[in-house]
Amino acid sequence: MIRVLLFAELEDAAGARELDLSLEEGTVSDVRAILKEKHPNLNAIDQAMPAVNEEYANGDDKVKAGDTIAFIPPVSGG
Amino acid sequence: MIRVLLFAELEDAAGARELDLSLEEGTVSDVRAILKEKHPNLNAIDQAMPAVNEEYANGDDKVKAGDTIAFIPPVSGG
Amino acid sequence: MVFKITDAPIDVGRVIEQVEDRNAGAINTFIGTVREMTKGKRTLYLKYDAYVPMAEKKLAQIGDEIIQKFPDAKVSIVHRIGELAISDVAVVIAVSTPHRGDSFDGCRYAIERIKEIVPIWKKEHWEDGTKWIGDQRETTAYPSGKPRKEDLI
Amino acid sequence: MVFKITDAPIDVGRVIEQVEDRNAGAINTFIGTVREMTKGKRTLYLKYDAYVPMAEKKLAQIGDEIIQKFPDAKVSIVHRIGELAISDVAVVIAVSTPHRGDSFDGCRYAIERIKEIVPIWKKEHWEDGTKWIGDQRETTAYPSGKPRKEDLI
Repeated sequence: MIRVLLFAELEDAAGARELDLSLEEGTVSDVRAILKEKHPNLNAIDQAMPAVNEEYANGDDKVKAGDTIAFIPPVSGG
Repeated sequence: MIRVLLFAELEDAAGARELDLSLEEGTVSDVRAILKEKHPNLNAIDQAMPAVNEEYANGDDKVKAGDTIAFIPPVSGG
Repeated sequence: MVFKITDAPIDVGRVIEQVEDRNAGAINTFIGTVREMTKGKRTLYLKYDAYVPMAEKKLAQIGDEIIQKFPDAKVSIVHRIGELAISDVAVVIAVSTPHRGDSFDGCRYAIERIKEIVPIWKKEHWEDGTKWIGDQRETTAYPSGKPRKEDLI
Repeated sequence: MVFKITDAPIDVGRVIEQVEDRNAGAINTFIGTVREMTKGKRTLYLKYDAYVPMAEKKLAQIGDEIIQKFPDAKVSIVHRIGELAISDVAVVIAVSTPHRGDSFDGCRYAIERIKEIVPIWKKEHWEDGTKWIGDQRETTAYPSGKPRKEDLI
């Protein structure tokens, strides 16, 4: 199981801040593709930065069961 | 009578913050020359900016009885 | 030095105290507040949300980056989340350094970096609707979904 | 907006309040404090003196200059005089503007101008003596006894 976190407009689009994906192993890009398939209105996820276990990651970085992957839309703090 | 104000090292050198000059009319440069003659240890007055009635002035600006002329050594606020 | 996300009002004086130092001659503080008018549109209130644990990590990382540039600096950053009214304080940054130029540069660096790498989002509430605001720096944001390399320090 | 010389401790929060504005999104604050070590020399305490009425006029002039550059800015500056211990606050500048860049630039401008045109002097007290410090900007100060033209605005 991989924990997925969605924020801001992604949370609104998915109707949830947290999702569980039953995936044992894969890449960040795999997770992104699965999410887009399951939630066709999550297109904005392409503009989001992925973070694995609270650190920014790249599409080909690995994720495995127990990891948390967050999709971070363009930020606007300050 | 013209009121003269001296600050910082000029005050220390003259031993006074305030002096009265019995002058009816003259220029800023006149006042400076008189002060240097009366107080030979006021040489640092050459590095001071003159101010007449609380506004910076030039050497050839006029002063007259009733005016206040201040000599402002290099400042160091902040 | 403190790096914190909070849902309570920020005590500016406390943030400043956290960077006091006998060898600091300068403390620069940036306070970000909720502005009423932006490009002719009236904001009623804002809502800030954050990915809290990662946001606090990234604030601390910004502090480390400033100390790399200015080894004698001390830095504290507190960002508020939740609902904020006009004039409420959203963020306070304090940077102390021995000399004044570095305190300005360090503080300016911090606010720019917050807008690049800290997972905090602002939702504007206007009279006629709401919107999550992205990318205040108006750079093209992660067009490929990948962060720029320099943001991955 | 307040421009004041005082012999009492400065309340930083009060200075910041004086520049609050519904259309400010940014407040930059500069706090100048007494630093213990300067170029390897230990300061015991400082004494600040001022030509008070002219200094307050010049602080207000600096405020006017900032508003000329940034018409929506609000500015307050308070400078303390008398005897100050290590870490005591000597000066607080607060500048609010709609956008953050202007608040940094306005505040930076203020501290640089204070060091050019405001009649305030600092006397350092070290273990081995005292000295009136002139000309912190390390420009050649009025070599002819005349101010530079741009300082006479």
